[in-house]
Amino acid sequence: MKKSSSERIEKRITSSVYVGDGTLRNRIDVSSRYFILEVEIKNPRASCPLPGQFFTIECGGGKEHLLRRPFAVHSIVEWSKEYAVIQFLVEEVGWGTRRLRNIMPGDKIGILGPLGRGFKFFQGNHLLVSGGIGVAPLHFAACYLEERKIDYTFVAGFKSSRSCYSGLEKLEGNVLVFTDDGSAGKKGFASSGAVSAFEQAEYVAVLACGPEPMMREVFQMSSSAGIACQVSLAERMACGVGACRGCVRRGKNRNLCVCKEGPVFDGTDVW
Amino acid sequence: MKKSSSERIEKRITSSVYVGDGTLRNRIDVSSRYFILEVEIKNPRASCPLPGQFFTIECGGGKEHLLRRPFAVHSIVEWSKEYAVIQFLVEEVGWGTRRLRNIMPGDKIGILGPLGRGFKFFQGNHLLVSGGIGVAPLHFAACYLEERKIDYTFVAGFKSSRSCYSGLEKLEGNVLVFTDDGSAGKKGFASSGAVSAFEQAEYVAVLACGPEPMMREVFQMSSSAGIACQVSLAERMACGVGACRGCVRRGKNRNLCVCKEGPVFDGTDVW
Amino acid sequence: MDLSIELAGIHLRSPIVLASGTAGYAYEYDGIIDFSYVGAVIIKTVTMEPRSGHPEPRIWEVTAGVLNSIGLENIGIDALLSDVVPHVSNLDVPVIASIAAETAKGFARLASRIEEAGVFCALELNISCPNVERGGLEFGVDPKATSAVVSAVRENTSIPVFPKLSSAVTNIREIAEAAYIGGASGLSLINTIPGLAVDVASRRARLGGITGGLSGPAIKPIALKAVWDCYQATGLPIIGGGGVYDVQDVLEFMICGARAVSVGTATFQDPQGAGEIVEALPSCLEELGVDSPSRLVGTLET
Amino acid sequence: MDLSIELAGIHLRSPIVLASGTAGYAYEYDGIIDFSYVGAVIIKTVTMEPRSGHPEPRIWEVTAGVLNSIGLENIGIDALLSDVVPHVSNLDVPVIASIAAETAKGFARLASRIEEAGVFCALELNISCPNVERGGLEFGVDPKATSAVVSAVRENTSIPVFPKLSSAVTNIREIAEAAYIGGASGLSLINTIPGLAVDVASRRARLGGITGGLSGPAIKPIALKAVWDCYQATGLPIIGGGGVYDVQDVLEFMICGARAVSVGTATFQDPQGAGEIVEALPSCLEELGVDSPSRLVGTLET
Ligand SMILES: Cc1cc2nc3c(=O)[nH]c(=O)nc-3n(C[C@H](O)[C@H](O)[C@H](O)COP(=O)(O)OP(=O)(O)OC[C@H]3O[C@@H](n4cnc5c(N)ncnc54)[C@H](O)[C@@H]3O)c2cc1C
Ligand SMILES: Cc1cc2nc3c(=O)[nH]c(=O)nc-3n(C[C@H](O)[C@H](O)[C@H](O)COP(=O)(O)OP(=O)(O)OC[C@H]3O[C@@H](n4cnc5c(N)ncnc54)[C@H](O)[C@@H]3O)c2cc1C
Ligand SMILES: Cc1cc2nc3c(=O)[nH]c(=O)nc-3n(C[C@H](O)[C@H](O)[C@H](O)COP(=O)(O)O)c2cc1C
Ligand SMILES: Cc1cc2nc3c(=O)[nH]c(=O)nc-3n(C[C@H](O)[C@H](O)[C@H](O)COP(=O)(O)O)c2cc1C
Ligand code: FES
Ligand code: FES
Repeated sequence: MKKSSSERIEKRITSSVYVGDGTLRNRIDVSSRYFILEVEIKNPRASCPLPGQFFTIECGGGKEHLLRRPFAVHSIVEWSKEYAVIQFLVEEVGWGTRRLRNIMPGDKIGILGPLGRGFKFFQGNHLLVSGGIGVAPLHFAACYLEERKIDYTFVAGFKSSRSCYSGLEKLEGNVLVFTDDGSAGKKGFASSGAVSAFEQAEYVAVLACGPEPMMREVFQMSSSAGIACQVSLAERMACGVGACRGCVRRGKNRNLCVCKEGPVFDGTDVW
Repeated sequence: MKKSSSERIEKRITSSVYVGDGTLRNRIDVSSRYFILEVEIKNPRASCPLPGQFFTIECGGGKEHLLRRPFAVHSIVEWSKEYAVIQFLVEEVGWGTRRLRNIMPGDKIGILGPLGRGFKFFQGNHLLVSGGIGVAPLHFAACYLEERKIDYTFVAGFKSSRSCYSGLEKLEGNVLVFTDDGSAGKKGFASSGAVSAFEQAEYVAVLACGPEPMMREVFQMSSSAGIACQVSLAERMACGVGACRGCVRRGKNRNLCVCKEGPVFDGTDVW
Repeated sequence: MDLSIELAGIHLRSPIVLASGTAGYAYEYDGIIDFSYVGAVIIKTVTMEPRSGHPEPRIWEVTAGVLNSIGLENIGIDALLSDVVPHVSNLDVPVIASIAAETAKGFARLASRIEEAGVFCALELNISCPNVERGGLEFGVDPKATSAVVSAVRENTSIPVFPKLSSAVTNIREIAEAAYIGGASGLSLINTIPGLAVDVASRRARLGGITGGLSGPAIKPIALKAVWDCYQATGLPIIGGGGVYDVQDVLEFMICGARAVSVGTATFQDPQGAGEIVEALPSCLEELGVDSPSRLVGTLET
Repeated sequence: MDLSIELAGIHLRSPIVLASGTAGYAYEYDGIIDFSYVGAVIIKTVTMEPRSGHPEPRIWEVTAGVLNSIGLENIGIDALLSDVVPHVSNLDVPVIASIAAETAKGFARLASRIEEAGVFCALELNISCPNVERGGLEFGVDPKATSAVVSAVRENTSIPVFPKLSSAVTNIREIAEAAYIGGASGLSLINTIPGLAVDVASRRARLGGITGGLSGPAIKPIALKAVWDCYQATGLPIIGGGGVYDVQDVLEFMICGARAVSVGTATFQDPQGAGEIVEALPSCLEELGVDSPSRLVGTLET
């Protein structure tokens, strides 16, 4: 596959990490299943998270629910050595996310991050493709590109209007929403949205996050078009820092440690 | 030991049982460690609890805390086939009682009862001796005696004024409060209070509830005085209905099933 | 949906049974548990002579579980037959007896007496109780002894026989195979797992029996593996349980090979829990696209 | 209070150690865990050749526990010595290596290489990993094989050797005694317990390795009993753990006979949890009237 010739503008590094309590500053319901958690950290002393990086959050599970839950950064409201405010976009799917939906502003939550490696960005037009809650890290990527005045097209697929994430409306780039049932945006899957996006413009990079079959399809499209595709994988995690090998999955030629080497991988490493 | 000749006025029977949800109607903090739970039951269809009987309460433990906690009835505010309100006096000692302290009026709690066999009452003067939270069932016993215009003396011992149960002040009988440190009532243990109570009057029956060494002392005093002494025992329980044999303890000559045959036993069965 | 299921020739109206020792002799829960939902009640293990069991305390709650050291306290077979059987036969629910003895012969003798009573639809052999020094676990950990006990009982009994196995063995498949060879009609598993809890302040064990048996959700993954192992090893009908708490647990056990699923410790928290599970079953089974619980049994894809 | 404790000749500044496989090679947690509290880190089990481990998913949360089927993925001894050792020796914490092999000889060879590295203060023998078909559990469930492995290692190594035992055996005392006879300096226990979880909707196991190892508070009572059994059987110094979550757990393990206590799964929830336990220890020990952690060891009154 032809490697994109564009220049890399940001190093993909693992940044230094904050571990400790955060305080819930705000919780905003954005759809029946999605909500935003706005978390405040005093003295984070960690490097500012990059799009694609994630935090693990202790949802108050005590002895019954032992594992933290990983969440990608959805946006950075503020970040300095002394004070930071981060937003996570969370989909309620089970115990931990339900618990997060019920915590109150002012409550403390254990957080650890930023973890892993995020997306690489280039000079030139980017295609962002998300399915469902995969919109979370790509929203951050879009904001990041806007700040740097880099063009992008954002194709976001959702089940229906009920799960649609309205925050996309605030983005300045080219945002195309699809729903499986056509109840909002265009009818169709994110991957079919990607097809038309490919027809309409040229890209230097494709960034995808969502269900694995969708990411694989997008990767294959990108490959045929000769464009590098980065995908953000999700695996069950225990440590989040590369210590337990719990999040490791088979890649094309080798094991991929999702929390440490990822969650963002070149599609060619995966399939 | 001489058996008390007085007439038994109430049969010691196991009453039919309510199982289901109750609603917390009110929670009243009465000291730093004690609080009253007022629970409402719709359609209890069970017989009215007798003093010494108990309920098991599901404290919302889910899979982590599997067992219900047993609590003696502290008073009956109302009891009919259609509607009942019961009060429990609870001491915060661990997870479950802390949880009960934090539930909110309107919340549902699973309750099962009345269970076990309560105190036997007679015509004539009764001596009630409680240590600490043992005051809970004896308060109910005192109310029961008052309603029937039977005389009693109530000796209640507490650690200090901080744990004293102020509800005793509303009783019309002869109530003597003792604290270990003398910070309220007289200084001394409940058992020493019992000594002077024995000196001052004659009794047809002694009822005791509290730490086991105290109950044993009171039993021995009663025995020397030739008066039958009933004690309310506490054991860890699982089923509460006599099915699991978890609450069984060694008695003088045989095993005692605290939840079913008790919690009230004749002292002679125990020691 | 018809929830009934055949278990080694017994007809159960639902696959949910109450585990031995947690529902007493059933009648204690009369008026509290609605037995009409329940497939069967397995009553508390009985021995030839009455046993007084272990000293108190006998119960200790641990994280997601309960430790018990009842020590097989029971009234003995004579009292069971004279005092309990009349009560039990009045309840509208099939009853399975559970027996323990110190010798294969002892098991066989008890089995005959149980069968003669005529009210028990099946027999569980408790060869895996961690709360007795002799008789219990000793059989259940040794394939030869397991085989010997089962075949001795088999020769004396015509009702279905379910040896109850422990997962606290090096190789449960071996024990299950031995039970099969001995003529078991099916298997029941798992019993509680030996454990210990300490009161730090007094430096004493929390239980009068020092060690006890662990039950409850804590042991569920271990129990599921045991059921799957034994199902694969023998194909025998299995009464599976250990930590069952809700209808999802029941489905997991059936998928691993259980034809009936026992609820034990969870009954302490909610005596009506077994009934609620049965009520929830039909819609769960429908969602899975099966029209009978039996279609789930042993369908784990690997 | 001085929290230090001697463990088979090693000096630990506190009795709290991080369990193998949950703290990687320690340096992954550099900057997250304050190692100055920790008595030692036991690093992830290493084998002669690199291993790629089991297919995903490898982690599944269960009630009060975690199931894992990592399958002993590791980088192999060569990479450990060349790539990891330089990192590890920069950390201010004693490091214990953990090895696994398929033969006694293989264990012995690995042990020599570990010792030659010169940076490891002790050696754990993982003869009880439930996540490998060969080599692991097979040794740890058989007294003879346990003895053979330990003595083969013993002959090739002078640093203290701790065979790590499984509780998933019929008789752990027998295994502990065999380890003792083989020349073990101490024992480490318990490893995870084999278990299974099912995704009902897909009827598949939750783990790529189908079965996995159960860890976390769910197994604590089982682990405490194992420690007490092995302490009574051998008197060997024990690294005890399984479900340790807070300082009370640590005290329970020490009372049952553990000289050091390992924290594993709890680190996932709170990487700084081990440090908080160490901070809480002095006042807890004072309350119990002891002036050193060693005074608690094995003081269970029965
Ligand atoms: C790197 C990374 C970044 C993520 N970012 C976000 C994010 O920004 N917003 C967001 O809402 N979620 C995100 N997730 C997913 C999120 O971690 C899970 O939804 C969450 O852990 C579920 O916790 P729970 O207790 O609510 O669900 P559980 O009760 O644990 O599970 C509920 C159901 O969800 C499934 N599930 C849970 N976690 C995962 C997973 N990691 N992969 C696949 N299926 C899973 C389970 O199989 C189960 O069926 C991310 C995951 C990873 C690995
Ligand atoms: C028949 C009966 C009636 C009772 N009536 C009352 C009552 O009216 N009001 C009240 O406050 N309490 C009463 N109790 C005691 C009450 O049940 C316990 O305090 C309660 O179960 C503690 O639950 P927890 O989760 O808060 O404590 P846990 O966390 O379970 O235990 C905290 C500490 O309390 C001790 N403890 C807990 N339960 C008991 C017990 N049953 N016996 C001895 N020690 C125990 C434990 O050993 C532990 O050290 C009664 C007990 C029985 C058996
Ligand atoms: C208090 C108690 C008493 C028990 N008594 C017996 C018994 O007498 N015979 C027996 O075979 N199993 C006995 N068991 C084990 C249960 O039948 C069951 O196998 C075990 O508790 C696991 O299931 P659970 O987790 O659903 O409770 C007992 C369990 C408990 C908790
Ligand atoms: C993800 C994970 C990986 C593990 N890897 C190893 C290992 O490589 N070698 C080993 O001896 N034990 C391993 N263990 C077992 C732990 O060291 C420990 O014995 C077990 O988890 C019980 O302790 P805990 O409940 O505190 O976690 C692992 C445990 C977990 C959870
Ligand atoms: S979650 Fe532990 S290595 Fe990735
Ligand atoms: S608590 Fe079960 S018999 Fe008393």
